[in-house]
Amino acid sequence: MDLLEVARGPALQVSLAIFVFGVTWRLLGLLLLPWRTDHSEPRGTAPSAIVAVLQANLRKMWPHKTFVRATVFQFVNGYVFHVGLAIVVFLFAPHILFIKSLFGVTWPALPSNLVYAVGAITLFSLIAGLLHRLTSPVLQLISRADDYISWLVTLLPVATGLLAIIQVGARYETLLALHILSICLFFIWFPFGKLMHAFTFFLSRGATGVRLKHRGAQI
Amino acid sequence: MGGTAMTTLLAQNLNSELADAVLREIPVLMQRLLDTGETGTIDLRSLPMTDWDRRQLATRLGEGEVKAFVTVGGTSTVIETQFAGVWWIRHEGADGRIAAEQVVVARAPEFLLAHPADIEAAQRRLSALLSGSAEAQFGEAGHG
Amino acid sequence: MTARVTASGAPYEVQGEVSDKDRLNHAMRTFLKEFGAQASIQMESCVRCGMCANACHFYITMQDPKYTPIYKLRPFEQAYSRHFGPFAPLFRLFGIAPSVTIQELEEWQRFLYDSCNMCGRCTLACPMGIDIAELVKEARHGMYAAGLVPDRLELMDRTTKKWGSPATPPEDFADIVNEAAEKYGVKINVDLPKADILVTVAPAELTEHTKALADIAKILNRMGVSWTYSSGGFEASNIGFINGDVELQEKMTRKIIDRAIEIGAHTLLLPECGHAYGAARWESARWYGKQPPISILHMMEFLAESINSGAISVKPIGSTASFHDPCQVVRRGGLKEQPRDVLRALGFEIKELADHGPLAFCCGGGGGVVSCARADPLRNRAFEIKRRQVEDAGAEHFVTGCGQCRITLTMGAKHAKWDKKTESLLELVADNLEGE
Amino acid sequence: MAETRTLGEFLVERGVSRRAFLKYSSYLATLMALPPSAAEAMAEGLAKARRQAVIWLSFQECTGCTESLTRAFSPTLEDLIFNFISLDYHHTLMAVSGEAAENARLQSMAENKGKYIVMADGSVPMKDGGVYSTIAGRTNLETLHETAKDAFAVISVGTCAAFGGLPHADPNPTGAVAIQDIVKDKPVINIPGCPPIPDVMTGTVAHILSFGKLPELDDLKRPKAFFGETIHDRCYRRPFYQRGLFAKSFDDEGARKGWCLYEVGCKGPVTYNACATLKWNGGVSFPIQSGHGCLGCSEPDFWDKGGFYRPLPTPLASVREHVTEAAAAGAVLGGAAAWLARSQQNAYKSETKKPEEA
Repeated sequence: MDLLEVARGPALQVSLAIFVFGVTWRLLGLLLLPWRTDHSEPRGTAPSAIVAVLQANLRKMWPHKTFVRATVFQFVNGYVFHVGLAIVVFLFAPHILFIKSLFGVTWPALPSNLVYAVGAITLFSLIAGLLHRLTSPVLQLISRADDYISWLVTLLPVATGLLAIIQVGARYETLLALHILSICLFFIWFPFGKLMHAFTFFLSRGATGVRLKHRGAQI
Repeated sequence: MGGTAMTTLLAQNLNSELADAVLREIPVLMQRLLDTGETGTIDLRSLPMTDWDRRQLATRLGEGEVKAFVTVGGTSTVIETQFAGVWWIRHEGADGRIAAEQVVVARAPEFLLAHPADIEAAQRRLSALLSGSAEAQFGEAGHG
Repeated sequence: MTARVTASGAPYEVQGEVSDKDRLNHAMRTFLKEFGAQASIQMESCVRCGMCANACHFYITMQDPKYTPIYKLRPFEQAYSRHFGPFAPLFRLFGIAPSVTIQELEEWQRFLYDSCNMCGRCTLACPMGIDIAELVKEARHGMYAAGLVPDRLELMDRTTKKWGSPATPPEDFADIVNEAAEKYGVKINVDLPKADILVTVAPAELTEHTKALADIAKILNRMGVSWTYSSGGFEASNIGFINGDVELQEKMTRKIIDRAIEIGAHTLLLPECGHAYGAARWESARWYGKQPPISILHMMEFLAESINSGAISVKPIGSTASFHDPCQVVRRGGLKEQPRDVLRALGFEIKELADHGPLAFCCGGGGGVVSCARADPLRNRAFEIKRRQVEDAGAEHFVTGCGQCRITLTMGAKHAKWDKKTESLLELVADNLEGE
Repeated sequence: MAETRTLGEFLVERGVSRRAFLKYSSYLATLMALPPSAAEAMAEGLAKARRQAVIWLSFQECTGCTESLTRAFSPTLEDLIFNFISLDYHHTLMAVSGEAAENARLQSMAENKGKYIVMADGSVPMKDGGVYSTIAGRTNLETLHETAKDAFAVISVGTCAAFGGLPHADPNPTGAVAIQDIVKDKPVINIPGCPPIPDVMTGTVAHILSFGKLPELDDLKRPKAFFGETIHDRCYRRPFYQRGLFAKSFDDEGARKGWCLYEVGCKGPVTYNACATLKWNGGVSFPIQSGHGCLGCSEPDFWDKGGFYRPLPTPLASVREHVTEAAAAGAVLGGAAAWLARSQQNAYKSETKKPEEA
């Protein structure tokens, strides 16, 4: 069994199982905790909880104007690599095939050359994010090992994917294997670190949204 | 015509701009030939040229004074282009398939020159002919 | 009560004669006791982007990363991960989140009390929507249980436990009120057995701002409604809410609400006080398991309703005014338009501060910081932002609707030798009632 | 039979001129992407070389490789190679000759000791003493050991010889192994493919003849000149891949338009071979041009790589069943974690209430 077979076979199998296992564990471990209900009478203008959750999630897509100047880098760079990752992950033909093989659903892909360019931008954006983390006193203070591990397991698939495309450093099948293995690493780390925010952000924003909207306040 | 063949045709009719690149290389080789006497060869089949590219190149180079056919394991055509010292050589197998195609920059292509070993053998044969034992010699060679 | 200094030189104060181990135990258990799904999800959602730092007036003025809001939660994040989160067993097994030490809690006293007003501006900056202010409140529950709050706050806590108010024992309340009635020539109802509206007060109104006692009386009298003060339930401020003393918080809330129900009131009127609104309006239902059968109104809300409904009318002053939004009432209470309605009724042209409404900067004194003398230098620095914004807005009047804010802003102005007066919305209305 | 004449002398006697060498060398240089100037040196080298003794051994195979090679035997340029070599033994072609053929092999081995080349097709069964394939009563293993002992080099022709191929495929009932797993003390060149491209076989032999040494090999011992690039790299449909235009099935619009076959399982991106440039059947076409994805036949274990129609980026194993189990396990632990947290909270609540009540 060569490296690519290991990657496409047992490595994916095991890492996806760990991913699902960990995500279910963590999510259920949170969702099954007692939910604190606010019994106070809502402000007359308060929307329903569902609407509040959606409003909060929508509102949090964009910072308040007053915060823009000080956090413009985090905000813009955050958008660049999130959107970049989304494009690369969900609109690259081989990735769509991967998703189709898992879920049976499929959709049109973007031209590969365009995805390559987006991948390169994403890579630079991630590197810029790390440099910012390493140079900002605030981030130096609050960063945990998780932040660097999560960064690395996000960067590696992008970097190895790009290397596989330009075929630098090793033969294509080796790079492809490394690419898949790096994704396995991502899957394995995902449930245990902050990457989990991909699932919790909605609930976290929603919880505050419900609290503040209930009071007729803004989020 | 099937879709696949059509696509192939389409792909073969693309202009990859390699004809231009090859054309620009030729004067450099000519200058080297003048300066050092060194011959130069461009292997057209190992470049990812399309048929269109090759046609384009052939048209631009044109045909000059010399045109030679060599029959050895199929036909080979040697043409001097309208530019002196620039030769177009096309080697075909016995089945007519193109085996190799080159642009050679030389006073005369090596391929046209008789090799000393062949001359030597020929001289032996001719001498044998003159000495009267020619028939056996020719008979043997006939197998080749 | 002992004032001490941590190894890094941070001052902290300790209450009670309990071993460090017990302190730690109490802190962790009390902190986690009421943790629910929402708080847990938010504890797990931080991506360490650092955007909250730039929302905090303490970080902005000090530029010290230690004032980053999420950093103020660090030992409690660690405690959560190790003792409560879904992966707590893993964290313990692999020693990923080491046990929080008492030294860390001591160190963090200044971050959780001196440099956080629980104003919630960071909550609005957080892209993950983490309600950091609420989590700091949860953390204070642990700190209080550990006996690790600033002495001044603990003193107020003990006084309140004894008197039911940090300002005065209940037996003196009627006297104070009656003195104010006399001084300002207003009829004041106190301890009526039945009334529609129970009016409550803030501690400062029983000491330096006694005019407020008369001001609301004047308005209510003019409206001709049935109202009363009550010695059995007058204190609207809630030091338990601020300190993290949950028991006291519940006790204080029940005291005024039960009293209101007892006298058959349909409305509990809260004074110009920020956290009183949070504690009574939004958190009282927690203790009753349902909304208490009365409506609970903040003074700003009451004034706006009274003016908008025509129950009272005011004379236009015809000047310009800026409004300082008290965070517990506006950002975290939802009453943005009410004070502005009142100001407009008073004929003011409103000149908004650069950051106003839900995004206004905190006065810097909320959450007990104004009572904690140790934090004065920090608070005075944070005041610089407010002063700059007020000056930039360039209005004649600077008004607010929270006694605590008013005190903080007045103290800040005094320290900065700035002659801008912070006015009370209630006082402006009372002084300009039509038909005086 | 030991040859004392050079190829130049040998062919001149047969009336083949040096121009033929030059022409053939030009052809090889094009095939192997050698610099054009190498053609003349190659021609000189060939002319000076001795006729090469070749012993062709066939083991567990289907004769497809031999077929492929003999298909090149049309009266074209490539047949020159058969003037360059002396095929002293070919098991399949000589099958009827019996004992005489075996003697020819032994004679050639003795006369060309240390100089002959062994070309082998088919894999060697190892299980049960190698009884699954025998010739003249001897196992393939014995024959290979004996023949390879004094060889100059061994060329494994076809994927079976190079990597075990079909006989080696799961469950490998005969315990088949590749030539390189047995021959450890001689240079081995692998020319995989099912079958290999004839020009690659002849080109490799000609390279050895003209330069007197083995061509440069990759890590799987394949001549880099032919196996240096993937099918995908040289595929005329590559532009469609770049533009994201894929056939989704073999009879859809994309397939008709000749779009990239990646999504219907083409293994071109991970397959190193020269099909896309040299093509098959006298340069007529190659699988992708004929509308089918590359099977990856020149790669080890191509038969066991999850199916010819399974697209490359998809997982090889079924992940879904394990996912269900993993989700169930996660749900149990998540539930347990929440239960633990809740009961902890209840314990805290009763503990902290005690002193007050007492």
